Amino acid sequence: MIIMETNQIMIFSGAILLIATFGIVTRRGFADWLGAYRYQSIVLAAVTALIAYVTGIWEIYIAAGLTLVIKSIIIPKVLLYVTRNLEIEFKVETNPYVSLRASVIISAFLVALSYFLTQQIPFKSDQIVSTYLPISIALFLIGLFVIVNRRSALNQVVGLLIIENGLFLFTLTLTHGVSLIIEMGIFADILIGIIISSILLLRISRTFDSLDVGKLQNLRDD
Amino acid sequence: MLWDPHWLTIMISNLALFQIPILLFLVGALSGLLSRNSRLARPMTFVPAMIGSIFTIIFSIDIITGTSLKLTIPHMLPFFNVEIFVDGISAFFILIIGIVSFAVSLYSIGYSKEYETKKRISIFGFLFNIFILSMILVVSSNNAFYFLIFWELMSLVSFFLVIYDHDKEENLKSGITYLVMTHFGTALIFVSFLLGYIQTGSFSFDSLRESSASFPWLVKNLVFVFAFIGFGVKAGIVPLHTWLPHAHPSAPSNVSALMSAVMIKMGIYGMVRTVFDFSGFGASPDFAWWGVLMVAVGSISSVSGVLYAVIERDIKRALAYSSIENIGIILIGLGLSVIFAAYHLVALSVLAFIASMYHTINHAIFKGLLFMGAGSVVYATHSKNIEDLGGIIKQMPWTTLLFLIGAASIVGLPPFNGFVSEWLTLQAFLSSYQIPSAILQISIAFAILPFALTIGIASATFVRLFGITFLSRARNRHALNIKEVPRSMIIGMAVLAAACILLGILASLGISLISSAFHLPSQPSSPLDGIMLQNNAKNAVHLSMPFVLILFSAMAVGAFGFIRTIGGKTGKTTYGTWDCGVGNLNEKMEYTATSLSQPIRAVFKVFFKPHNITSKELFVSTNQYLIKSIKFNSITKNIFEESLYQPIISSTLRVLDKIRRIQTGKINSYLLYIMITAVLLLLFVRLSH
Amino acid sequence: MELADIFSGSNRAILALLLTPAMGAVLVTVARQKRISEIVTISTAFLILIQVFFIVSKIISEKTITAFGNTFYIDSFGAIILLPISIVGLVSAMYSVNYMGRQYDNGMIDMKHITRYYQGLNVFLLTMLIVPIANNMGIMWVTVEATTLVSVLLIMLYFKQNAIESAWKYLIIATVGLSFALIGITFFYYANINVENSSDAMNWTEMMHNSKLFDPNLVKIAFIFILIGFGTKAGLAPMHTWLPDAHSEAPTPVSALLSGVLLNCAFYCIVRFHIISSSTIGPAFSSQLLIILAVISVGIAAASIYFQKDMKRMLAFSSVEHMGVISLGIGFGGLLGVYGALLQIINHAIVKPMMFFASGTITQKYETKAISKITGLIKVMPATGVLFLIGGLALVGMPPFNIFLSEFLILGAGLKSGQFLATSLVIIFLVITFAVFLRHVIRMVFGNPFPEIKKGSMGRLAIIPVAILGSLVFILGVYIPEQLQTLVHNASAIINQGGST
Amino acid sequence: MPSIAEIVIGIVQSLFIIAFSPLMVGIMNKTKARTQKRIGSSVFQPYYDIIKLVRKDEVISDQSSWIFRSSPWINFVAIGTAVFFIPVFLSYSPFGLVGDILLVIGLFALARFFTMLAGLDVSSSFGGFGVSRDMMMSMLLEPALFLTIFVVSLTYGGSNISGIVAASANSSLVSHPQLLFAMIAMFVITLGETGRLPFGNSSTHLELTMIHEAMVLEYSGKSLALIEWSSAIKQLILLSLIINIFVPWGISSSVSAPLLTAGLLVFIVKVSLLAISIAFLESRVARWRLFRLPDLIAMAIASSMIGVVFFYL
Repeated sequence: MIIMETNQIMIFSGAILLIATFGIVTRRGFADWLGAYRYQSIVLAAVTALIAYVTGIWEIYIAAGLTLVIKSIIIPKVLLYVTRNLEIEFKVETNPYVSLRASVIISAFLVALSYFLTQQIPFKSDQIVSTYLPISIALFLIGLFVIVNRRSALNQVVGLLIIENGLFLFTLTLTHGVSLIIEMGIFADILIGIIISSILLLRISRTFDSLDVGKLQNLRDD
Repeated sequence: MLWDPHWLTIMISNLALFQIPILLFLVGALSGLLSRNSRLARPMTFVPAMIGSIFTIIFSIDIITGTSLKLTIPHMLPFFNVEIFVDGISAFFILIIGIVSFAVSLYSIGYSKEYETKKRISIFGFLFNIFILSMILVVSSNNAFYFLIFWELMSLVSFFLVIYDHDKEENLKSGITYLVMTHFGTALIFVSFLLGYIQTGSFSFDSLRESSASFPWLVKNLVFVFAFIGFGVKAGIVPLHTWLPHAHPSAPSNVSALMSAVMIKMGIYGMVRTVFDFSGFGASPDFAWWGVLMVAVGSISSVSGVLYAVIERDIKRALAYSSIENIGIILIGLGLSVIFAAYHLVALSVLAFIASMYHTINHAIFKGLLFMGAGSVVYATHSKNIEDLGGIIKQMPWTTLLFLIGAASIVGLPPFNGFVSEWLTLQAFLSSYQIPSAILQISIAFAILPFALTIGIASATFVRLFGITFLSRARNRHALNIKEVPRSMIIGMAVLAAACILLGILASLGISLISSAFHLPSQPSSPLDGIMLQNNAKNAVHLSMPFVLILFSAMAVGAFGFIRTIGGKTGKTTYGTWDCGVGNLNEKMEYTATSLSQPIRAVFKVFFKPHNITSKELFVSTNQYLIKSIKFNSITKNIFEESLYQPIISSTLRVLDKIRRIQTGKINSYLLYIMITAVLLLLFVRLSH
Repeated sequence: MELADIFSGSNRAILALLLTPAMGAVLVTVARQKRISEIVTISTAFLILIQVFFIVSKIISEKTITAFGNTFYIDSFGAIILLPISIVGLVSAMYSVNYMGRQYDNGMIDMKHITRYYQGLNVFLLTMLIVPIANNMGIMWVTVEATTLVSVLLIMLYFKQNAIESAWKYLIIATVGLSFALIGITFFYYANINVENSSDAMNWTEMMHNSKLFDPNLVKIAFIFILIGFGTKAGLAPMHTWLPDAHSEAPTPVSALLSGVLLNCAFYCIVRFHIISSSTIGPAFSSQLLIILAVISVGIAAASIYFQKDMKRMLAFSSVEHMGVISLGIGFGGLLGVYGALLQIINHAIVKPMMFFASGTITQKYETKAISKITGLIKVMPATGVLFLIGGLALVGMPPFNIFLSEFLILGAGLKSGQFLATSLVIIFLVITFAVFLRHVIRMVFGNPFPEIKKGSMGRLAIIPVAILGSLVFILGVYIPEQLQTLVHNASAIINQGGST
Repeated sequence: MPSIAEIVIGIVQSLFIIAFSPLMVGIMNKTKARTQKRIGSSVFQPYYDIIKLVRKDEVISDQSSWIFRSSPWINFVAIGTAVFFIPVFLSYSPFGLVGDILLVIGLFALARFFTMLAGLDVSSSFGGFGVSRDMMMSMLLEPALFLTIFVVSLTYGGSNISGIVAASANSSLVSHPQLLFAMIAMFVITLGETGRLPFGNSSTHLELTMIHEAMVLEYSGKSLALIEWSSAIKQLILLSLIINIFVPWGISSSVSAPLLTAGLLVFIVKVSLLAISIAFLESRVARWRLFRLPDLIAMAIASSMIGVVFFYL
């Protein structure tokens, strides 16, 4: 009986996670999507805690805590800090390749795709996997799509972040956090990656005085 | 045989005989490289090369008359052992290499003097020695892998020699063309060997020899086709010849001599190996088409080669084109031999084979001689354009005489060697009626037309080349006040000229050499004998040059005596050439090389597509008839480059241009590629599930 | 584990190997002086080389080494990756002295950069050293990701527009790609714990042990993710797009490391999982994928080289081509193919840095990377010119240089395994590459230099590293020592244990 | 090995050709003169010319070299040597053991090679255009001749003239239709090789009509005599080849006085008839334009090609 409920909860939480992701996809301005991301991270932390509760592996609580701390507090702080003295127009996604409205639809397609792709994977009737695996893949694909779609370098970072959340959920789902050291390593890598990319952002904005990756086309072969 | 070198092998085993020349060439290379001092450099590089060549000749003759040499050095590299196997076939080609390289290295002592001032002679000597060495190793290696290594080494070194004057842009261009085309050829050879490897599971030629007979029909044909095209590139068959007329003139003349005389024969070597040694050429009519292909390609090569040669103004390029022609003749012989063998006409096959090999060694000799002669002309006049030359005979009598001998031989005049090989080839043609297949008979009968045409045009070519270059009077300052080339160069040429006459008069010497090298069923006879072909029941054909010479001298004596007796002694007065009473003929009024070949251009306008540009300069524009000066320019097209190579190259480049544009510089598109690839692959797996 | 057995046998060796570059980085940071950092880096690289040689000889004798439980695991295959890392590491450390020294003297960079550069170099070496010896796939992934970050930092050394642009592209694309790889790894892990839930299910040895029982579909999907992921890092088309930018904009010694070593490390990861997947579902699947990507890579490289205007970009694209050839060899499989691929890994790791060093010297001499502006090298700087020519000839697979052998083996394997279409396509592409690549090289080496270029070489330190590699290029072309042969042989046995096509 | 008698006969018949050849030229000139309603010079005029010429001093161009001086001799010797392989009134020549018809062609080529060089050696435009025209002609005539020979030797087996003539002596044209085509070709070739109309007119020195003469324009005295004579010999060789290959009847097949004399007489009659007919033809046709001549030769080539096909049918 209780299992039933947890199932529903899990599916429900997954849905919320997806909605949060759509929220990020639709956000145009930097502050907006950062907020959305913070919201998504909190949901993710909750999901992590849920998984910890279901599997009863205590390390995962640590992971959840870390997620909460790093993703919903540190990373937004870092980003805000490094981009504090960027002009505002750099921070807004002016014209993505696909309009944000259409991109929501595409994201929906991607969710469907991920469900379609993950069907052949044997779940061994593992409720967690069967619930969160497609969602994590979907997060991953959506994040990828966001990077592809956006023109502003700053707004490509958000794609990275979504991908990273997807990865986190994915590894958590499949490994049940057994290899926590590695999770830590992944965290560290992502964190450094974000920092480096934001340093790069500064460099770009200084040398190209724009964050439009369309400007980054000196190195090409035609 | 007349000369029997076994007295030598009593002292030295043939392995040592093989190692000595290699060591000598290496010594020559290194000492050349180390000798900073230019005056010493020339002897230090070329003298070892000469001695090495002598030993090479001895070695090859020893192999031909004795037993073949085989040795293996394992474990240098994984999978491949260094396998050396020198049998008669290799020895025959090694002999060619030895003879020519001896003459050329002798010649080079004098010739390379002019490079002392401008260039690093030491590098040249190094490359020169390595070049000869690589050719020797190519023919003696018995393993596909090492064969290709030496083959590519040969190409590489010759490439460096071609671009030795890399200050000139066109030399670089021709060098690159050469390197690329020869590499293309190598790729095909590689594929052909690999096909063999797939069948046998070993890269050693032995396995090909043993088991190639059991290959499937298709594989045999593929092996042949790939090898034929691949080696054909090096041999310069039309239409894969385009590198040759550019590369050979660009190289220094002594190198062009080596390349044209010896290196392109490596292609012939490869074909002989592939067709007659392995690839399981079963003597059955389903392989007759190999021969037909060879004859067809040979005919095309010979005719188009000689047609380009006859209108060419650059003396070295004309010689290069004539190399293409002669390769064609050699191929015709080989092809006939294959056809005859396919129908079990052993005797005829042997005849055609002998003819072709005879022409191979002949061409090596006289083309080496001619290129050295051209080199001497360039050495003296610093001009390759025959329109600038003329009257050289007066200042350079020796070069002229030797070049004339070369020309007479290549045209195929009795009593020089060219005549013998062409005579043999024609005899093979004349015997073609014994093939039991009407369609083949007729097609071969039609193939004699291009062959005969080739012989005809060849004589025109060399009349023009020799006459314009050496005779009458100097056409401009290039040919004025020049002097005869150094003695070493003349001796170098004289060696080959002597060989021309020797092989022309003592024909059966050459024939018995060939037949003992290739173990052919024909009894070696005393070199003074004539050739006797009992190629059909009715009557035998004879050719005995010594007797012809006797008749010659008899006629000469008789005629002279007769004329003197009735005519008595009469005086000679020298006077100006008849000028129709106008007076002061000058070099401007001489017939030029271009106008000399004008009728030929007109007759073969289909091939040359000539068009003339005449630009007049008038005194007054209103009056067309008062012409101050008139400029005439006759241009011929190269149909192969224009209608075959240009389209291929341009279309390839267009495709490449399309492909490389994916590097747009947009990070978004880059990520899109990744995404698409991932999704496609995943869908593929999912749907295949 | 006990403190005692940390310092026991193999653990000590591994620990020493990893501590050397770490100490180097620390010392450089402490010293903050040009001369000292140079000496420190060279000596660390040298020590690494020696230790690697010890380890490799140990591997040759006893096949495998494990350390710290099963966290570290070296077999012949890993050893083959280790060798180039150590060699190229040392040589580029030596080359850096001259190259960065000149940049410093020209005032392009200041002391801060120098320190940062040498720190980066040491850490870079450290991360790359961990990749082929890590048994735990998670650690492997983390270190690969770390290499990306370090190399991005090294590329960002200058404030030049192009450097920043390429760094950005490199960072984003590589990170995205590696996240694919992580998914793949996790899938494999999942497949493993589905079979048997053990604590070190993340270890390659464990996976290999259970691989027969894995779920085929899972393995297929997993391998695709792995291929895309590490393929991006290894520069397989069409994920190669970051490579020409990053490799051409990095400081030359770093370009050498990126092209010569880092690509191998990434490809090493692919092969590890190729082994597992072929033991699960047979090699056909992964081989086909490898071959497809390989053919695309070689073709795109051939196309891009012809129109190339920038010397270093040209070299980068030739790296794409060679990675293609390597994966072709693995894809064709069989003793010949794998053997050839492994030799190709070593050979490419020797030739490409050589070319990059030479091109760096040339760039500093001519003050341009534009191919059209560089002519007559042989007259301006004979030694470098000749070495550059040798490298170019080796790169296009001209005997008697080393790459000829490996490409010969690979193509042979191709025909033997019946992949006629792929082989013939690749042969065509290789001939095209030969033509277009050599055309550029020959035009650069020969001909007449522009009058404003004054003759004279760039000092001994610029030539020695190139000469060392050049001699290796020639030697390995004509003679391969017995030990190396056995090593490569064992490695190919390991790769083929999944069975071959 | 041939008997002494045969060898003697062989030498005799070759000397006969050499001696008899100027008379042929005389006969032809006489015929032409007659057809043109002229008395014309005596048939022995060529002999007088030769004797006169050999007595005269020579004038040699100061531009010329030893090539120019030696060329007439080489010419004469080469063609004179070729004579030895031609059966005249004995159906085989003992010198068939030395060479065959290909050697004859080779010797002709040798002669022509040096004539051309001599033409170029004196730096006059006459020599130049003479050579360039002769180049074109010979370049085409040589293959034509080869093909004709090919047909003949296919028919009679082998390229040994003695064998051919012997074989043809006891067979007839009718049984070998391909020989008709060969004969047409051979006839055209003969006209071309001897520079007869419509190819060239040996009796003028207009620069438009000259081909052969232009090359030898500079010659005088002994050299000129040799050149005239050797061209006469060449002409007779070709004529006797036509006769002995295609209409060999009457030729003696063995060494016996009556047969030989009969053979000799028949030969003289046949060859004179042929010469006269050629002369008649020459007075009928006009000279063709230079660039139409290749068509004529092509016709010859084509007809021998048809001959080949006929042989195999």
